[in-house]
Amino acid sequence: QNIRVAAAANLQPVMEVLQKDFKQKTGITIDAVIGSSGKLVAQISNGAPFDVFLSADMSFPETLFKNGFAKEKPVVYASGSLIICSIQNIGFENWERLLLTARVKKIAIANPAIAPYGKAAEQSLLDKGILDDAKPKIVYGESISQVNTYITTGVADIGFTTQSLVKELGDKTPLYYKVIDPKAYDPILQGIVILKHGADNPAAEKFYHYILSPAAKSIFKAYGYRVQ
Amino acid sequence: MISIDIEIKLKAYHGRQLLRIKRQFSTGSITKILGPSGSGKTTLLKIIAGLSAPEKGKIIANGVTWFDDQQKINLSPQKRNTGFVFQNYALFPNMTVQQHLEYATNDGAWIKQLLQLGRLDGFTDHKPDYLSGGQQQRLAILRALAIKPKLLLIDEPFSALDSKMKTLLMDELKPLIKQLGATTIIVSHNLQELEAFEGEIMDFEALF
Amino acid sequence: MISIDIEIKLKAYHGRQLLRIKRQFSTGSITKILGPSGSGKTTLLKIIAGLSAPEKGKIIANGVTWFDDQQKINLSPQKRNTGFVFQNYALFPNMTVQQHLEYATNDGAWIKQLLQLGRLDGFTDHKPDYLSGGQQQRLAILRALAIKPKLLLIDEPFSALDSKMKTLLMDELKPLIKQLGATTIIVSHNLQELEAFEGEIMDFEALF
Amino acid sequence: MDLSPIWLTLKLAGITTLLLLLIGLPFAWWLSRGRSFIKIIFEAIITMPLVLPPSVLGFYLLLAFSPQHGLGKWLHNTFDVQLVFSFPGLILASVIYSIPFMVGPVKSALQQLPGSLAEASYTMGKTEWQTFRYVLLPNIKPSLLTAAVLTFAHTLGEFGVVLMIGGNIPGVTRVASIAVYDSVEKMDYASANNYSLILFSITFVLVIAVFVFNKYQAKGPLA
Amino acid sequence: MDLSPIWLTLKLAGITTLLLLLIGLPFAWWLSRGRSFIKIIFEAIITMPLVLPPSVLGFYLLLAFSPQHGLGKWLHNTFDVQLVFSFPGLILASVIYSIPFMVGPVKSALQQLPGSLAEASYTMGKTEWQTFRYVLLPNIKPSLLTAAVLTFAHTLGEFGVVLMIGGNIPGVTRVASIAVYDSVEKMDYASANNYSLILFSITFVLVIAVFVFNKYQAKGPLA
Ligand SMILES: Nc1ncnc2c1ncn2[C@@H]1O[C@H](COP(=O)(O)OP(=O)(O)OP(=O)(O)O)[C@@H](O)[C@H]1O
Ligand SMILES: Nc1ncnc2c1ncn2[C@@H]1O[C@H](COP(=O)(O)OP(=O)(O)OP(=O)(O)O)[C@@H](O)[C@H]1O
Ligand code: MOO
Ligand SMILES: [Mg+2]
Ligand SMILES: [Mg+2]
Repeated sequence: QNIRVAAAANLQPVMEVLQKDFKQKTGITIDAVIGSSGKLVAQISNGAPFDVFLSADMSFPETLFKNGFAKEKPVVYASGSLIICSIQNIGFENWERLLLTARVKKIAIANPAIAPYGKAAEQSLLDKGILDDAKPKIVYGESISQVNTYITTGVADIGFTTQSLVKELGDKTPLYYKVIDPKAYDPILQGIVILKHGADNPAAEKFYHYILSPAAKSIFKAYGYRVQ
Repeated sequence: MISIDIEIKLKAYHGRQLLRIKRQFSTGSITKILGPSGSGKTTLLKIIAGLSAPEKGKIIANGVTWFDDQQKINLSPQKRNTGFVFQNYALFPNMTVQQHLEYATNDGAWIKQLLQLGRLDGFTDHKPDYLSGGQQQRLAILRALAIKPKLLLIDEPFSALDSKMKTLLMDELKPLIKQLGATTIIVSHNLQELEAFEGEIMDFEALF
Repeated sequence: MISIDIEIKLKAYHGRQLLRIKRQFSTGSITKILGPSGSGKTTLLKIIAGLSAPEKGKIIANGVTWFDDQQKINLSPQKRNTGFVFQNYALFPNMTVQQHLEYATNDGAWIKQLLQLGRLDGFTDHKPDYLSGGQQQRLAILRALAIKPKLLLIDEPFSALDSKMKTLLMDELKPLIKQLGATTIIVSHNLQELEAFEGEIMDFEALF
Repeated sequence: MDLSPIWLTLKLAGITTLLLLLIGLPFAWWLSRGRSFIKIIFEAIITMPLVLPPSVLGFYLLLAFSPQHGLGKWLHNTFDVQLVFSFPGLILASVIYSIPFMVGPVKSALQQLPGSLAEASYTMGKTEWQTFRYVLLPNIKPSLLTAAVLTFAHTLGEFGVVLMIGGNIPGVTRVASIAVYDSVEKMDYASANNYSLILFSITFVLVIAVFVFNKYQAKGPLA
Repeated sequence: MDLSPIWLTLKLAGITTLLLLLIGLPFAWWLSRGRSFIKIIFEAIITMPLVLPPSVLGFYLLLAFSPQHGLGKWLHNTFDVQLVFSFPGLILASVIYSIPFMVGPVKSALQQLPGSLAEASYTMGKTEWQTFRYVLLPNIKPSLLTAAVLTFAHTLGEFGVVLMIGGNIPGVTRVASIAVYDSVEKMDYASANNYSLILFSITFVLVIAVFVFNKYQAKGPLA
């Protein structure tokens, strides 16, 4: 028994753990398709055969529901937390000033149009009043995953990404980071929906309930998400 | 008997030239075509074989209309049963000597006879690339004979052969052509070369 | 004077054949090379011009060593100043008749003289594709003469020419060769063709 | 490491190459015979996938195949066939994507054969098909092989189109090139490296094999 | 609509084509003369970008260009040059990506010229360079043009590599193929369609122009 889950890229580290735990509990295998929330919505709208969608915001799944691609209105399963990080230890105490120094050549953020984490990053820069000055240094990742690639390979000096990356890398790769003040950006409320393709699939239903269960919530929490 | 009455347009650098050819070739006869380079000799042979079409006119062979621009008749080369020896030989690079002849005919005894005629019996498993220029030319002649054609068109038949081989081949070719009863047209720009063949001469120079 | 003493390996289907050639060509002489197709005539000319190398031996021209396998000398074709008429002409498709000769020499008067000799003065702006076979062959001969070579190597010079043109050209070529004082080697498989040239005969058949 | 992307890729490339042999050879033959305006247009059209951005090609295929409108909707409603995010869709896209690799070389090779070969065969009473089968095809074997191998290898490397209409579904549309991209995004560089090495090796061996084979062919028994 | 991706793409394709004319012609010439083992290997290597997944190529370029290690670090420290996320990096990647399109056709064309052309020129005392310049190059003009146009058009369509190392920076690395992909992901199909149409038109006109020119060339003044 398999279900296909489309998951926003920020969930990539945590998905592997959820997959294992869910498989252990129910015997159901999850094929995860990872991408930016917006890209996944575009694919679903063109007929991609996904059963459940875990977004990085509420508005993408709401659009799907409005257009008849989702079974019900989305509900929040976690809220995400944005960090600024680097593989170089350059100190983030005054990161808004650091970004404008010559030390930092490239700043990676996710494409704000399709990745909610990218949007949050842009809001944070705006909040600090340095968006325009930083713009020439910004490179855009297709999703938060590509931003992670740019950060960990060091091709970008600094990037804005999800806190779950820190846990993922653990002690393997030293990562220097600072959690961005949540007041600097709109809350990243992440929503889940069962899609039309999975509407009659009891396994999809099971997974949906699992994600909202305390077991899943504690995993999310361990990866830096806030849960109710 | 083959009767030809056609107009050919030859393409040349300074415009086009119109050539009118009207002639009858009686069955079993040999005609030698002479003429300078570029005068249209090869073109005429191709038109007779059905490989190109003249501008205007008629070609009638033994009562069958092969070409008629007014009736819009143009019999395909496959149906004309002409043996054609190409100026550049047009041998098949993928086939051995033996396979060339087998592609043309199923008659094994006939193939043997041809191989002896062309002194190629020692080369049956050679492909064209590994034949000398003279051997290639002989294979081209044999292949044309293999289909036992009623009309034999030979373009520059001996240019690659040294004189000894030339005499030898001509002596053997003559009785064979007679035996097949084939009407034959041979093209050359070297009159000496065709001395051994008795027959009429058609000189293209006169047409200009 | 050119003295040659070489061994050539010819590639043939059933193994390799070794050819030993030892001969002297005195300055200004004309030598006619005869021999069956595939016997190595073209190969010899290319070796003399420096376009391929023999297996072993020496070539010495007027005291200068052109080739010596033991001393590892192999003078480049550029330095041998030989006029070469290729069997397939090797004309440059991108150049007109005039440009061919200009590529070879800067001497305008000499170009004019050559064009008249080859009856090509009416075709100076034609590219090879728009010349007849015979005209192409004549251009190949003119181009080889254009560099005023001391050694002239001509491969199958008249095969594409009709008899009238052949006689005409030969009659004009002879005094020119004499005037240049060029040592000449002419290849043909048709002895008749070279009758007009006086000179020694080198028969490849004897080498086998 | 999960080897299914490699198998999937080999399967896709194999099927595509077979289909293109069936479609491409007759088409190349037709194109090789004479030049007319309509042939120039056709030739230009099949050359397009060679030079168009894969994302453009993928975009138009997405529009055409999407069950939301047009062709895709009709296919979906009538036959319940869906071409986006499905293996058959990838095959169709690959055929379109790789067609110039099959048709181009074969057409050029056929054109470079002297016209007199076919003419000689016709005077011997052979049909066009016999001539194609026994005279023309055997004499372009090296080009045919080159074309087949390049088609295969080019399909191995398909990326942009699959990214657009494939959707990275494990075992269905996650081919090797996508798996590499995906592994890089997951920061699983070891896997990305392994997939890349496997693809690189297959491609390299294929390309070398063709060159050596063609060299051997060109030289023939004298070696 | 923002036209900067189109201009950027045209600039990238133009520079790449020019560079490849400079590098590719001598290289093709070298490859065309005789066959040795080393040449087969070189030929196989430059054929690789034709058949390798762009994502694989992009992955290796990302690793090579990273200022953290190896080549990228050296370039960064010595010349303060950064090749990821920069236009020069795209140019270098494009040159690698498109090299087989320039070298392949030119090499084949040079090989198909009869060897006696060069030989004739040598006996006339001309150097190799004179021979290449005045005899060989002018006689492969149609292939040269085809190669240049295909190189240009193929660079127009570069996608996977840029997606990997470009960073989608407007005006710097956001070329047209990326703009199409980006628009589709945003479900901004109108923009995707416009970009695609412009690219399609340019490509189509180029390809047709080459075919018509070559047809004219092949036929010559007799028409
Ligand atoms: N395919 C073609 N396209 C255009 N012109 C052609 C074609 N074939 C031949 N010609 C022209 O038609 C004329 C006659 O050519 P043809 O080959 O019949 O001459 P030929 O008498 O056989 O000469 P040769 O003795 O050189 O073989 C020539 O001027 C030639 O340039
Ligand atoms: N490039 C080559 N590679 C291999 N073998 C060759 C090559 N060129 C010539 N040969 C072989 O060398 C032998 C001599 O060839 P060559 O061209 O010198 O003969 P030829 O006397 O000029 O014949 P023809 O009268 O046909 O021109 C032939 O058996 C030929 O097959
Ligand atoms: O997880 Mo996202 O949708 O790339 O911000
Ligand atoms: Mg002729
Ligand atoms: Mg010869």
